[in-house]
Amino acid sequence: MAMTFHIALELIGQAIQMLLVLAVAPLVLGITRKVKARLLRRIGPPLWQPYIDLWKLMHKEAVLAHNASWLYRAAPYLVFATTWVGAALVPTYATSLMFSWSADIIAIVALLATGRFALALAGMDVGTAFGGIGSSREMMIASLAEPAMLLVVFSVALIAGTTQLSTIAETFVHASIGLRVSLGLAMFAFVFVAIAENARIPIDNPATHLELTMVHEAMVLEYSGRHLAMIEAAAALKLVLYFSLLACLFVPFGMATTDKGLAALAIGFGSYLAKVFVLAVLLPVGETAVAKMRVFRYPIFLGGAFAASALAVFLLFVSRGF
Amino acid sequence: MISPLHAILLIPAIAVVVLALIPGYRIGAILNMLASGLTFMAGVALLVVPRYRSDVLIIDDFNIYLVILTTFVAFTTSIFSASYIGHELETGRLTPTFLRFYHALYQAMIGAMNVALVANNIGLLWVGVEVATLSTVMMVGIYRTPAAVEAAWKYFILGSVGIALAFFGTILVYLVAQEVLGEGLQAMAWDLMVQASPKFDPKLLSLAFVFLLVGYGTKVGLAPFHAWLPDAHSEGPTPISAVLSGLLLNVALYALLRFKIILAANPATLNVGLIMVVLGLISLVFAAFMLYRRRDIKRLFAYSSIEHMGIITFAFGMGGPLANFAGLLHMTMHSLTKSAIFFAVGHIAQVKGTQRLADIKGLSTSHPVLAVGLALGVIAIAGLPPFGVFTSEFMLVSSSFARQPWLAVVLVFGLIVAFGALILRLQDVLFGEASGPAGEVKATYVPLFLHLALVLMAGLWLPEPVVRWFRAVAAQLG
Amino acid sequence: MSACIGLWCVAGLLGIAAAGIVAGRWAVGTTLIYGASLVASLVGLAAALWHLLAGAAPETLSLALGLPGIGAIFRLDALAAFFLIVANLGGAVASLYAIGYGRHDTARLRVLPYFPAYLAGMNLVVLADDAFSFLVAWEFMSLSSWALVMANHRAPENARAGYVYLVMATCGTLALLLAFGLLAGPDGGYGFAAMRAHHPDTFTGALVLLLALAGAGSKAGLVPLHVWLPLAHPAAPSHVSALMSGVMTKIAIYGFIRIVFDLVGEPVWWSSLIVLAVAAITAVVGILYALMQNDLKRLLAYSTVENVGIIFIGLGLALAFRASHMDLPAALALTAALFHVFNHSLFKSLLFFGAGAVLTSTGERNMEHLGGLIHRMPKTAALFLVGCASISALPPLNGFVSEWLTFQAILVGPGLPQWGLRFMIPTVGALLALSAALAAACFVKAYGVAFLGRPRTPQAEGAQEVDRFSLAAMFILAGLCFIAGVLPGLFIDMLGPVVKDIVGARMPVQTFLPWASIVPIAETRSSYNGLLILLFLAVSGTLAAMFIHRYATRATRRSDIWDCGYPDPSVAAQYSSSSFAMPIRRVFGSTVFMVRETVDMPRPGEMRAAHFHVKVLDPAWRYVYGPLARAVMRTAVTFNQLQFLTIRSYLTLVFATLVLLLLVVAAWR
Amino acid sequence: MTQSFGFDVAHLLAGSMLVLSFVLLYQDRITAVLNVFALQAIALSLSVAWQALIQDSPHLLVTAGIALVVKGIVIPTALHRIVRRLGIHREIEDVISAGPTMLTGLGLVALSILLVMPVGETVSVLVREDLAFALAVILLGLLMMITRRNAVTQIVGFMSLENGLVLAATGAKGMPLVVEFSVAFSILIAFIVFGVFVFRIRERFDTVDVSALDQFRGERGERG
Repeated sequence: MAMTFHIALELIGQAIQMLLVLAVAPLVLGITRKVKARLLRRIGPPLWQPYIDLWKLMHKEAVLAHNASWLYRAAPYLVFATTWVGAALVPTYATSLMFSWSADIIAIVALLATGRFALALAGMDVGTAFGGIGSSREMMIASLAEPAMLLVVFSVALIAGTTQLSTIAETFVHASIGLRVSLGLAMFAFVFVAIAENARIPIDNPATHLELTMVHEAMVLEYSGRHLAMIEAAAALKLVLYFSLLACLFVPFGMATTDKGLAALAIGFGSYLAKVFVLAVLLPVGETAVAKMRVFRYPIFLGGAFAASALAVFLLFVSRGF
Repeated sequence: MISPLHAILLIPAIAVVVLALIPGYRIGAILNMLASGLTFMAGVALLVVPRYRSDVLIIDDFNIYLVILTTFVAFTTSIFSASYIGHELETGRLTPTFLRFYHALYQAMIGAMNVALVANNIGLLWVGVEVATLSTVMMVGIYRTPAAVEAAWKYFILGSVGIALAFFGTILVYLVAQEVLGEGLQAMAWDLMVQASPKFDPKLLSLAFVFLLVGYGTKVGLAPFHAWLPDAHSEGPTPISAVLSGLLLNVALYALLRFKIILAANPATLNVGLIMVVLGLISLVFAAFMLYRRRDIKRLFAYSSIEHMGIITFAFGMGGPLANFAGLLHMTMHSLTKSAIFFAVGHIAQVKGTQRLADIKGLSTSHPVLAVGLALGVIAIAGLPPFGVFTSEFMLVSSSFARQPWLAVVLVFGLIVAFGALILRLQDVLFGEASGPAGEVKATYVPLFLHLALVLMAGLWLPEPVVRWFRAVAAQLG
Repeated sequence: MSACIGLWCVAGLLGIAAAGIVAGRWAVGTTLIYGASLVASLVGLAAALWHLLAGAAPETLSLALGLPGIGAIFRLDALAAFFLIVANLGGAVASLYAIGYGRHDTARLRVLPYFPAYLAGMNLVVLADDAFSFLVAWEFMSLSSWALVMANHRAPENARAGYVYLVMATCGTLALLLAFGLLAGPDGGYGFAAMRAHHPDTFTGALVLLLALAGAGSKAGLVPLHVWLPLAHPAAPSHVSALMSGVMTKIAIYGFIRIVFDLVGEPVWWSSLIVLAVAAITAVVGILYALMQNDLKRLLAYSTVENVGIIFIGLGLALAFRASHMDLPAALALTAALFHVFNHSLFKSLLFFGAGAVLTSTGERNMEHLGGLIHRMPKTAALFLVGCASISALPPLNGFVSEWLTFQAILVGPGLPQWGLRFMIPTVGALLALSAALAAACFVKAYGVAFLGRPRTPQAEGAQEVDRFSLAAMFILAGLCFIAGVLPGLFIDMLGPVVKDIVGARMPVQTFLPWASIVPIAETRSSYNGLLILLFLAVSGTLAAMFIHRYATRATRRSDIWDCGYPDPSVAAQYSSSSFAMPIRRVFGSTVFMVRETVDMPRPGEMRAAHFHVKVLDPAWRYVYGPLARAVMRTAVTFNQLQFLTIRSYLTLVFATLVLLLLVVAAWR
Repeated sequence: MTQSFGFDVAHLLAGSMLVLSFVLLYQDRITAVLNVFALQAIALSLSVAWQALIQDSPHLLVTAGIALVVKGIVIPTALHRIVRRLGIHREIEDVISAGPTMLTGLGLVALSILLVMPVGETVSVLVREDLAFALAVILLGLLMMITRRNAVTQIVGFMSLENGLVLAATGAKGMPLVVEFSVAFSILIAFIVFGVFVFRIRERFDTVDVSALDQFRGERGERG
């Protein structure tokens, strides 16, 4: 009986996490938009505008090209599912949730790749020039970001001795890791990768439909209605996922770890929301400070991330003295 | 009762006379086949009679299989020749008179080779090799085209010099031997020499070997004494090419090896193995590169013979039970395979009416069976399994790499270069759109596929007695 | 027992090959021969499976064939059984596929006899337990596949492919022969048992390893020995391409494992450095070139190069760990490699089958002439998609699992004592990540251009779904990809005895873990659960769809393409294969590819068409094989002058050699 | 007859053969070459006869006779006739000039001595000397073959080489007669075949200049 109760509790914990990221995601988007608007001296849309947008889009009829295939219709749901599952598996307010062991950080990154794969295919389904541009560039950026991401994982995993996100967070919360040059570099690289992966300035501009510069938006150009809603929601979720990852890997403090009491959970909840909020503010601040890059300067940008992450790994050997 | 040993010498001798007298070429061809067949049977009969030695003749482990091999290939070639030569008459390249001449010479050559093989007297050995050479000279020039005459002339001049040098070497060996064995026949008996070899003067013996090496080496076709070989192969009738590559080169090498055994029994002599290794490698690499620029299909395979003689010489130069075994096996396999290839080439040249490689294309479309025969032959000769040539190359390469890595690397290099050339040409001949006439092959396929079957069998399984002979000879070769 | 059955299967296949010579005359022969091959492969598969799953002891059989004094020795141990499974599974599926696909073959006699022989050769390599039988089988396999490559002999590029293939294969065989020569020693201990018993010294061991790397690597397609592969694999009929890419490269890997892990014994640590470097370069270069291809089958062949690189990364890691006596990580790395061997054999065969299906129904291999096939060949398209997703290492499919395991092994790498490896292994990891991401890009391109979009040619427009045998074969493979991705624990446990045999340790038993998850080392360290991921994706995706359809709207309207307001009715306006690859070509163009882009732009007012031409040249050709071929030709030309001398000059040569030898004799005194 | 006298005469005869070889090498008129060759054959027959005497082996006299008749008289005469019929009894052109040829010849003689002289005590001095001369004659004959272009002079070079062989063979004590026959036999055959070839070559090319033959090398036309 106690066992069943325990499992039920765990299930609830996991469910809360799933719903939490889903609920927070549009808000985070709203915050970034608002802050950005203010920085540009505009008033900007209200914070809950993304919720309204999603709701509106969901109720519109979906317009499909004549030659769109089943893949085109399935892709948005798949993208949404992968991103949602990925986001649900990153510890947010508490570690070691029920299913957190079913995927480690590598698997979560790969899950996002599954979503990207589906979306890129969907971009090519109708057979337009723009869709192809978007898919092609998206895949290029992903391939350049992936090695850097792996090296970030590598340096973090080496310090923590694991790739299990919950364990990493617990290690960082409890053990006195101290400030590490490696971790700093890794975080720097991670931010770069996150910017690239989430199609933010200077890699991509989520607010533009200027043909020659867009990547993600080009890929989803043909989508409308509920399909577009799914894709937008997935984009927002992905941003939250990366925020969560950043929080989990580099600032896991406040998370409920061994102690799963209500107080600890509450602290975890609060600290998570605070962290996400801070990041949601920082992102547009950074974005307004730089200009959008030309497509063929991406390798330099991501090469910087790669260099930083590689340096992080190499310095690890120095500081840890393997 | 005539013993098989005498039979293999007498049958060809009688056949020479008979064939020289009989005018009809059809009967001549049949008699030629018959005589070769009888000789072959006599050769096989050697297996059941006890071993024999006298100061003049000998049958031992070394020559028993070579006699059988030689008589066998001579027999199959005579079958091939019988169906082949009629076509030559039709196209007017030969006249009946010349065919008479041809058949007589064929038997003379077989007889001479048998003499060389069963000779215990080194003088007789020399005579056998020389008579065989001279009779092939005639046959090479038999078409009397300028190219054929020139080839025969070249063969003759180089062959004669080889004859002379080998003879000088033979005299030297006798000189060395007579100090120990006393004057007379016993001082020329090979088996006695092997026994007495440790007492021989090593310096003179080494000098003798150099002359024998250059002399018989010319017959073997080792580079740089090879110049006669490609032309002789390409200008003569194809059955002669088959016998030249398949048998005569072997016999010359056999002669050389007899002397190598004498030297191997005397540790104070010059390390002739190294010289043989170097000559072998030069022949191999040189011939391998020469394969690339060939335009004539028969000359292509003639160079391949030089290449293989190089490999075999290398093997015997390396010495040791494995390498010697490999060398002996390779000799056998090369002779079977190369004659098979020449059979195929003969068919091709007849159906396509040309020997020019550029004019022979798409054989697998126009003549599938012939294409398969040629492909199998070339694949075998290029050293690919499951054929016997691979077995010997396997043993040779692996054992020499464990002993002398650098030499083995050169060997492998040569093998690869040669392989590249052979396959390049093979593909050109086999594939693509068919060119030239697509007439039926009139000559028989039996010898071709019989040889290939034997080579295939040897690649998978060697009969026990053959292994025993090879081992015994390999031990003697040092 | 199983070894015996295996040999009988080989004999049966050889018999079928002989029958193929006769049966090839009639159309019904296709069905008969492939059906018989299917049965033989299935029997072999069952025997091998039984041997591996029952945990039977190694069986040795000796036949009085082969080298005199040694005989032909055959042995079935766990490793051999595993590779027999790979070979026979591939063989069985390819036979099934070919029952349908082979009907389109006109030159039956050029395929039917060689196909069973090829299968027999691959089986025999795995069973052989002495150097001679091994190499005979190995080269027999090359030879029969060469014949298959030359099946369509009229195309000049096929002749070149076949030539390069056979020459490279033989170079590889000779390298292996040298390796065996070292292992056997000058006295010729050619039996594997003798080699196992006798441990070579460090230098010899390393030399053997390098020779095996060259020999097996040339067959498997390691850079820079890969050049034959993208030529030969596409040239063969598709079911043979599948076998060549999916199975034969694995047999090559088997050869490497057998020699290096089993026969040599303890490796020296720096040899793993070489293996890792070659492997990582292979992975990246392979996939980059795959991305540049427009020919679907050639793309797949290059992708094989990449996957071979990934497998060799695993093997290199296993070597490194083994050299430092870290048995568990070695077991992990080797399991990863072997699992990827299995996975790649599945999805590469699947993809080649798909490409073959496209080829039969459209007659096109060039992706620039395809498009929109998802509508015309829906089943093939769906199955091909599974293959694409698997090979792109996407969860929850199988390709991801083996790559994930490789990453786990890489993460243990810094625990090694050698500094060289500590720096090397993260770099290799980054390159592996790069190649995985590029693979995804590559297969988005392949699938997107060939199957999605609008048909670019009438051939693509008129494509038809393929026959049910082909579909069945693809379906089986796709299903296995799914199962291996969702329940990887089963397969990892199957590999347990194999790995245990070789490195002395195995990964923990996975089968009884909750929810069928896999835990390579410890649960606190890392774990992955394909089943749960699949469930989550299914549930969340379905939930989202149901929610929207239920509570929002499910209204759909078909309309014209919007395309940002500038729709172009021309199908040529679609993104094409080369335009998709352009960004990556730009990024790596200067370093990896020898890209030559030529633009011919008419001046304003001129009425002619503009031309843009891209030529991608493999640097291996430019820097290795091109110069090599030229050097051989130059030498041949130089030597050839000797063919045109006068008799007097030849006599001079004889004379000079004689004098030289006499001088040697004189000097010797 | 003392041992030393026998030795001296043998030495003298063998030496004269060597000298004649040099003369052959030096001589550049075709008729003179044939005459010198006849002289060498006579010297050979004398030498062989002398060997028959000191070795007490009368069968060697047969060899001496063959040498005298065939090589000393028949062949030179025949060749003279051929030369006259072909109209080539003019000067013959050397390929390499006389000076280097002579120097090479000297070097070859030195090499022969170097090779044979250090041979151990097992071989008698007489045999060794004989051998050294024979080897030198053989090598010089070969040298002549490669420095001359004319087929007739090449034949002469080859026969001079054979002379050396016979000298060596007769020097070897007690070598069975079978060898003698074979030598005679092979020379006979050699001559017949030579004759056939020269005849045929004349018939086809109107010259016996060997270099003219070379243009018919099978693949020449396709070089490059």
